[in-house]
Amino acid sequence: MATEVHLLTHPFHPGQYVGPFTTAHPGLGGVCTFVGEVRGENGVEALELSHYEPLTLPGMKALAQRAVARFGLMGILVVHRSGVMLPGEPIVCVSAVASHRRAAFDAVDFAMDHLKSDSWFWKREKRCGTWRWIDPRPDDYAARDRW
Amino acid sequence: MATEVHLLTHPFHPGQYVGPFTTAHPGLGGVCTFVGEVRGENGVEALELSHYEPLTLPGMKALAQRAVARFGLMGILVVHRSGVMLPGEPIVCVSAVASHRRAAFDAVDFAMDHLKSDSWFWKREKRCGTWRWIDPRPDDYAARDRW
Amino acid sequence: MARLVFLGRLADLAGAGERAVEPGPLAEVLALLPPDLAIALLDERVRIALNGELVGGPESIVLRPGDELAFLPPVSGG
Amino acid sequence: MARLVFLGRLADLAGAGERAVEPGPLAEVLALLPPDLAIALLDERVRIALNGELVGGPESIVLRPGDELAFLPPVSGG
Repeated sequence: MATEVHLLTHPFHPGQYVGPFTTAHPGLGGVCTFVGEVRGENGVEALELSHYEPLTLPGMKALAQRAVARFGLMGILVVHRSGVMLPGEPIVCVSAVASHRRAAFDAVDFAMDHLKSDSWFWKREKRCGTWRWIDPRPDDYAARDRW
Repeated sequence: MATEVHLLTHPFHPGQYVGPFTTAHPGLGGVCTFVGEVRGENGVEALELSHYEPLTLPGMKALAQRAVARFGLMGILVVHRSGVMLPGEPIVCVSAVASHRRAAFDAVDFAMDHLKSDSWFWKREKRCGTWRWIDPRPDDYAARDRW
Repeated sequence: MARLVFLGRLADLAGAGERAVEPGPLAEVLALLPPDLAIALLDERVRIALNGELVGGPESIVLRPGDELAFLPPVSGG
Repeated sequence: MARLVFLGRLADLAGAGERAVEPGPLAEVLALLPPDLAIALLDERVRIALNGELVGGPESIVLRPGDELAFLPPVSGG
């Protein structure tokens, strides 16, 4: 299986996905994995991600396939949370397997940049009991435009 | 603990090190992990890494500390095998935890480049029952000199 | 009936994540909404998806029974 | 006695990973080794570590009893 995409509404352990994903690709040279977690800094009590199902999943699958084609991957795994998350909970896990390190590294970097700028996720943070929407940051677009 | 370095002579599962390492750093923003495995391509039956203990471990610890300082990491994990390995076995696992993705990514990339070019590991491959030493590749030095 | 779906802060403004509306030309549908909501929905940075497919602009849309029209404000950085 | 340690393919050439030698100036120690091994050990790409510390060159080394002198050829790429 070249691409594996999961949208989850419950907490997950990255290793439970990365382990079997890696095992499913014998002969690989390298695996690069990035896991992003909810930061608890600045008094953030919770983070909520909402999304529009009819766009999110097809968009993530298309991004995964683009990464495989562009970097010649053996496979890519994308796991993304939605719903309410607490500090320390993983939000996103991207893992790429390839024959060589550079391809695996660049693919994860590429996928993370595009997930952040192109994905249909809306975020809000809870601080002091109050929810507040998070606006786009210009540097997300700059990161995407590197590619 | 900011740096964690292990030199192993037996097979290991990266998740058994990355999981507890990640858990030990609450408040992190991102974890980047690279795992390199023995490739079975071109008829390679086994790979042997030998090293000179009095230099290897201090060298890897110093590299880990340089990476923490240079990229402002919360921590870095380096696990490296020596001895005889079969295709599919992990050789190296580097994992960096940081507040932000870019630092975690760059630190793993940096550590991998320097592990490959600066570490005191000698490799030989077994093909068709015959062991053959592997010479340095010029592009390893080029990769290190990026930094 | 057709459905309007509001994402992100548009859901706060609309008071709900979605709203059932009478089918018809979008201009007529929006005219029946609270003016501040209609104005927010027509912001040029708000993308529109009709039955799960992104479409260009709101000008030519005519809602038919069963249609789902989603309003997607700029997504959050992170 | 002192010890010479041979890494990588130098171990193949030496026929063993290490060798016990009489202490003394390194030039005298090497003179007692097989000439092809001595020449390989003095290759300018071979680094030298005395008791676990890298040292500059072989010229001034005098082995004392208990010393360990390691010869480190270029390490392998990946």
